Amino acid sequence: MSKQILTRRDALKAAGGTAGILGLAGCSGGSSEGSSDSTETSGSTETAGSTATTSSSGEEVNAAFIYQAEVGDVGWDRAHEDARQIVTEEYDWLNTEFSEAVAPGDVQRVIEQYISSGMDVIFGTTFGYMDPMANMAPDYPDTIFEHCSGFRTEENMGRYYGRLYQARYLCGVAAGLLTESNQLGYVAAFPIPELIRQINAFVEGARSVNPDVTAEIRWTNAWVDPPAVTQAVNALTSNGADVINNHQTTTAATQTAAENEAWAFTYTTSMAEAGGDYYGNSAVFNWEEFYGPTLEAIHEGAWGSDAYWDGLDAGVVGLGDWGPQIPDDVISEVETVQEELVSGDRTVWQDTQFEGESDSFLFSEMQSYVEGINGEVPSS
Amino acid sequence: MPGAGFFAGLANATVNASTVLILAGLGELISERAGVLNLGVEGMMLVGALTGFITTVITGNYWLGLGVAILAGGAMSLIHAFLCISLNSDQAVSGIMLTLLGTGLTTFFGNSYSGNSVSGFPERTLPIVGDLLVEIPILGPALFQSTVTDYAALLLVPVVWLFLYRTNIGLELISVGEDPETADTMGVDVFKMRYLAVIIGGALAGAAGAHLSLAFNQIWSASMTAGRGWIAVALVIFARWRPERILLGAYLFGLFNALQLYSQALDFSLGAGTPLAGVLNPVIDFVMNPTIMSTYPYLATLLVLVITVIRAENRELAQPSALVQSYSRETD
Amino acid sequence: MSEDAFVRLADITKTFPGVVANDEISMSIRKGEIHGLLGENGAGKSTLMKILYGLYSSDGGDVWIDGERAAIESPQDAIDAGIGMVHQHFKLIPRLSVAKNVVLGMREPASAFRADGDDDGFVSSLTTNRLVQGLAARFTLGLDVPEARIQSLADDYGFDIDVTAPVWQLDVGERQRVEILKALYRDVDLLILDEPTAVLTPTEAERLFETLRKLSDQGLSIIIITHKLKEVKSITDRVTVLRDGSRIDTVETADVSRADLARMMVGRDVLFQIDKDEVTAGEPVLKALDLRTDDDRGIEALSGVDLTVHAGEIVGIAGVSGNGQIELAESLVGIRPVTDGTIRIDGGDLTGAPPRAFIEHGVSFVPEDRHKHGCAESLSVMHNAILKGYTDEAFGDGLRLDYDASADYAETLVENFDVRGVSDVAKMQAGELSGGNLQKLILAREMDRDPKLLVANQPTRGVDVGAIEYIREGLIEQRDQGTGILLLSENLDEIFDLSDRILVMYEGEFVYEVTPEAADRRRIGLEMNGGEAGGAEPQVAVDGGRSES
Amino acid sequence: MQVDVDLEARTEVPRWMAYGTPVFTVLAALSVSAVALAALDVDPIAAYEIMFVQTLTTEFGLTETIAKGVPLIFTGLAVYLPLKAQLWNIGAEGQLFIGAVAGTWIGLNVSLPIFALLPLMFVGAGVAGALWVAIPAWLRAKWGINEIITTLLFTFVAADLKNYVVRGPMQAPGANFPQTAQLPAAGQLPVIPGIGFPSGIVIAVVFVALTYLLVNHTRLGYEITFIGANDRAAEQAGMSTYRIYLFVLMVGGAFAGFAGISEISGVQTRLRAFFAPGYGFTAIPIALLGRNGAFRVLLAALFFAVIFVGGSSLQTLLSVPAAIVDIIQALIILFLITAEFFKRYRVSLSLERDPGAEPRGKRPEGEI
Repeated sequence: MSKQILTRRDALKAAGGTAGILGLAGCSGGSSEGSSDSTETSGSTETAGSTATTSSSGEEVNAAFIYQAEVGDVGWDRAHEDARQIVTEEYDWLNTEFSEAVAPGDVQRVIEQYISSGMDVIFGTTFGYMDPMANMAPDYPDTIFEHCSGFRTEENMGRYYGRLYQARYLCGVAAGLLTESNQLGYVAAFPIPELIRQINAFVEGARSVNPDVTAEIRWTNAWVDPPAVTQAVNALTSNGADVINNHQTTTAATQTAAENEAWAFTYTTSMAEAGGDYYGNSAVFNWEEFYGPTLEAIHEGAWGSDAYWDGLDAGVVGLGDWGPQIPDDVISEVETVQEELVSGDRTVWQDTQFEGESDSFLFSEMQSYVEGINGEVPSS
Repeated sequence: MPGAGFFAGLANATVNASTVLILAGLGELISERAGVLNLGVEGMMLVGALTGFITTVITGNYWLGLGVAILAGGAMSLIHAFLCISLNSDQAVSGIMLTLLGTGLTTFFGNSYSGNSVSGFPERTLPIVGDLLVEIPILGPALFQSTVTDYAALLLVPVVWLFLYRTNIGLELISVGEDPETADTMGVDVFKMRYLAVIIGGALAGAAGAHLSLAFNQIWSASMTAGRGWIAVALVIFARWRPERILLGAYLFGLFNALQLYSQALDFSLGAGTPLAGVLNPVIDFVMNPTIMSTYPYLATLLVLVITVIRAENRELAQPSALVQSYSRETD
Repeated sequence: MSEDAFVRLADITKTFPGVVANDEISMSIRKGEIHGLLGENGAGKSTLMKILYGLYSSDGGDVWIDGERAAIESPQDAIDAGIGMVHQHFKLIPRLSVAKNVVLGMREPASAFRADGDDDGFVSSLTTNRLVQGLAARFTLGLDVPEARIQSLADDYGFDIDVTAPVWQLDVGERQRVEILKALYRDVDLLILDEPTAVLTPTEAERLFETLRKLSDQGLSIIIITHKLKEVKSITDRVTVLRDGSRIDTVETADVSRADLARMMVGRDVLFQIDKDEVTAGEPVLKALDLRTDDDRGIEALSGVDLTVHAGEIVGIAGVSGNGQIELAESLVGIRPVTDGTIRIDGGDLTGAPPRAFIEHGVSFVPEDRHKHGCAESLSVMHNAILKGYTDEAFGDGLRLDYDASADYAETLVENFDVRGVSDVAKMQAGELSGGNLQKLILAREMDRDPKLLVANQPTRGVDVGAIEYIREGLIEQRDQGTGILLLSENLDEIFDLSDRILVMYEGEFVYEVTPEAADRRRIGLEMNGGEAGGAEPQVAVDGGRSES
Repeated sequence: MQVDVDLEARTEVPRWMAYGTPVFTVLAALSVSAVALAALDVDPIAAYEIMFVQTLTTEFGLTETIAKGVPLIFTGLAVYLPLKAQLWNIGAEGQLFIGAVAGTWIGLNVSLPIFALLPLMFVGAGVAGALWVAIPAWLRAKWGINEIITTLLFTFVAADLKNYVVRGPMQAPGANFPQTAQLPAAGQLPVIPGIGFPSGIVIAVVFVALTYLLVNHTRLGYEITFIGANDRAAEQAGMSTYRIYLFVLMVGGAFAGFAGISEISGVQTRLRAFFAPGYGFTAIPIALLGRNGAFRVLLAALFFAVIFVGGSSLQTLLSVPAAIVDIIQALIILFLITAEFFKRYRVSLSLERDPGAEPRGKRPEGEI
């Protein structure tokens, strides 16, 4: 991971604010998976040009980050926290604070406290903060709100997310090449669009290089329940799966997969340590690729409310370090596919029922499996 | 349709899921048999899981890790014992707050360990006869290809039974849970016995936690017990305070827990031509929905409890008479 | 003090907040004597014995055993010193077997580790090793040898007890025998019995006395706490009388009369004579026909009982405890479902009706166990006073309960029925009242409603003299006002004193009916035991229970 | 020679002690916590100033405390009332979920003006919460099956059911996010005009008062109290434990349902799949600390609210990790429950041979 961060940070320095501006252009890049219709949903306004002037150029910027869970060493909040630390070190005009374990019902209070203590920008990193933030934004026009993973925006509230499914697709490519049984397993938490999108992308990636691959999904009904994950992995490998992917913020899946001699892929942060010899890779967020440019734009007084959903091309998602036993030809194949995705020669959803669907559909409405996945998305 | 492999997997998952419940449940049972309710099991399990894990990371010795976890669980329960036995504080409040304390402490100190993994207790077969036993269809690998902690949990069921019903300490322990005043007049040291029981309970909760972080998962993750401490408390009532029924309850719970994960691959929906398919399929979909299925372990436990209680003859004799009652000679 | 004193108490003082329970009390117990400790409730008898048994520690004074000062700070110390105690409220654990109750605290090891194992050599040297012995005492439990010994002790004293049965299956008399076995098993030199006959029938009491005589013949010293003069006279060698926490005197029993003892005990001449007018019984208020019901274990306890109680009469039910009295009382007030038969109260059929219906039809109930069934000890006197009447209009209209009116009512009850020690009816917990005063409160509550039928089960058990007098007079007075009273008592004197008719109950049936005037105590004693001779001496002397206090 | 602890029961609790001891024990807890804070380079004085003084003296702090207090008061009552009858409602959290689901459903599907819709939502939530606990209540009343285990197991079931409906039947149309649509304005509890406090507090206080009246001034309350003190004696007096057990648990369930809908309607504005505030569990210590009266439940709930809000401020303003805040909260309560002990006993340490750790106090049976 460290190697990649260094390169990204070098690039960040070199590009200066430009990367941010590019990033904000977001959906118009060649990387965009969906057709370029508006990602507008639920009547949110997307005035990419409107700027809320908070801190004029050269002044200090105070930014608060609010996480739903406690920041552990792995997982969703860790990825944001890592990025916060990177940007805090990067910019001497930047001061940051963070709060963890803030439930959606409590976030309004925390934000009010941050605002009254002089914060210029609030980053809220969980879906549940969307309503409180969107409701508060009009009342605090001098504060910039940035919300991760939701769909509402306001004049002074932007939203951002990363196309992690693209990185999942790359993991899928590796999985398709690595599997001998042609059976993949995927331990998932809850059947919501975000997870279904990543599952589909992973299986699509595998089938792009190995059409015989099938996959099974296990829903654990918990974000964190290591024993349940272990049980699910056991169930999958006993059914013949020899590559496991995972969507719970614990290292239990990679570790159990290794015990069962199955390749393990995971997400949000690199988990190479737990996986040992059977570790494949991780679809990771590099949020500093968003936070850096965004904070610079704020610093320059050039921030505007936006819907940011970038992917591999912007570097905001990517792969972590490869496991020690992954063959070089697999790695090089994945790198080739990555270049194709970035250049637009290949898209994740080509030849699936989702080809040509809008970003809005991909983001919030995907509710079925692509071919090759046993069973159906649990109906509810 | 499911084959032998499915059932073997299910059996294995059942046994695996039950160990933590057996350990924590037996601990809680001992504590309650002496009259002290301990709702801090969840917190003590977490403390055991983390301290065992850190010890193993540092020393590389998982036996040492297990030992430290047991000590840590015992130390944690000592707070409970002091508050409830010596100070007569409210047992329920103390327990719940110790769970909060344990969660907070482990989240804070475990933060930098949550990405690590250790090589903990390996799965082994028993010496000499082990290879034969593993050959038993379906149940063989589930029961006889396990970690030391799994074997220990199984072994503890008869050990606790013998301890409670066939030793003097056990007799005295039960007596202080039934009627501390009488025990006192018979020369039994009520305080010592209750302390002993609570500490054993905490130590076993610590061991249950260490089983998770050193044998079952071999990782540390904040709140990794995910409510199993509460299930252990419920199991004791389910077991009507008898150790052998803890095993039954843990297996029942483990089975339905495993079923939820294992049955997801099965498709029970009726073909388009089957009569009533249109009506039944939504029902089947609902019943087989993973979220709905995750309620089954609780419902099954409840159902069996209700049936056994309704059919039991001496309902009142099940619970230790002096459970939750504090004692001091002054209340004579 | 006598030189052959085995146990000597010297200047024992004990104070509780506001009360000097023992004021420099000295007494001595000789080897092999039966020593009565006589006094009214509250005289300090139990406190003194609890100090000797290590349950309380004294504020001053010493205990000497065999000429050495003994530091008894816990029951274990007392046990080690050879002292055993049979408490008034049995110290038994119902869930455990007789044998386990007996050996509890003794740490009997498994037979392989017993010091008296007869095989010698290596195995024996191993098992007699101190460490092994210590471990075995803790981590094994041998019941074979103890069970055999308990059984033989039981046989020696004629106790018919299954040592493997759980105690909850035993009746009161059997439980007391287990208590005695507990002491005997520990080879005590001194046995203290706290009001041992309170729960026994006359026959059982006599059996107990025989046992005690046998024990004293074998050299055991025995202290009996009692307030029954008759018992003192019939069993003790010497007696120490306490009054208001002080020792009045210690005398040879043979040298004093009952009247002397009564005067020493109460401090005045006691005249306890109930003036009972002849009353002609009125209409039947209770008619029960062919009543059948089960006990808590599901075994039939009432096997077809016919019973009629008329207005203005007291029907006394005599019988050995455990012959269906509790079940009878409970089914007549609606709290135990009957399996067969009918119950008519004041003409209305109440068979199968809920307790409230019985209360509304004018049935009052004084339960046997006032703590468990008669009151809520943690609630105030006021709360307990309105238990039966809280639905009356006098205590508020609609949903509302008027606690001011309730408090006033409670004050009235307390005053009218002479319930002592109540400062504030709304604050004082019922559990803080003494046994006698609590019973008076319960009786006040039940009688103040002017019931048609009053079912009173053991109304004077464990109650001090003054209160007994008061309660008995109250019952008579109630009868005179036309209430039909069903009196269940194991105290035969009480039955004789109060009843207009006597019924003897045995194994769930009435086996004998008689009027007190025509009654032969010997016959009644026999009928209570199923009509067999069984060596039942008429232990109640002809001059009856009048002089009990 | 050894150190002996001599305990003496107090016959009367001195006035200064009744109030002083809780304060003293909380101070002791804060002193212990101060060590942890100092180790984290946080000035404990500043921390406690933020945690308590700022929370209790600023309009913001008071408003937030009351907002947090509302559901805690309701769940506190949900545990308190059954506890009066000696029943343990460990499952208030589950009843809260079900109440939230039902109330939200009404808010989303019934079109009425605010003065009709809000009461209807509360009624619906209350009924749902009551019905959810009806089975455990019936099992307890009819068969004597331990309500601790049944209400706890039902809570796990309720959590899954809530997650299920929020992702399925009640999911907001259009997008597949695990949440319901937002409640219409008519379904959202307004703030009290002028002072800006959440109006839920008014409802909560009303129900505290009603509970007080029920327990302390009605025949039903008398029956509840008596059954709680001695169920057997109560049955002999003609009270129906069956009816009372059903009543207290179901009313408790209704209170928990109110907690659920007051939180959704007043704070969250929509139900999310992962809504799990934990108020139902916090209610247990609240009810125990406040078991001497409904108004004490109110105070205990507000005390917990202060700790939560103040603890959260510690994090935002001083960067104290969330886990440390949890630890401080746990320590405060653990120390607080020792206060009872020191109120009841006089403890003296002696360095001589103790005449016997002799507990005096309650007079033995038979003493006048």
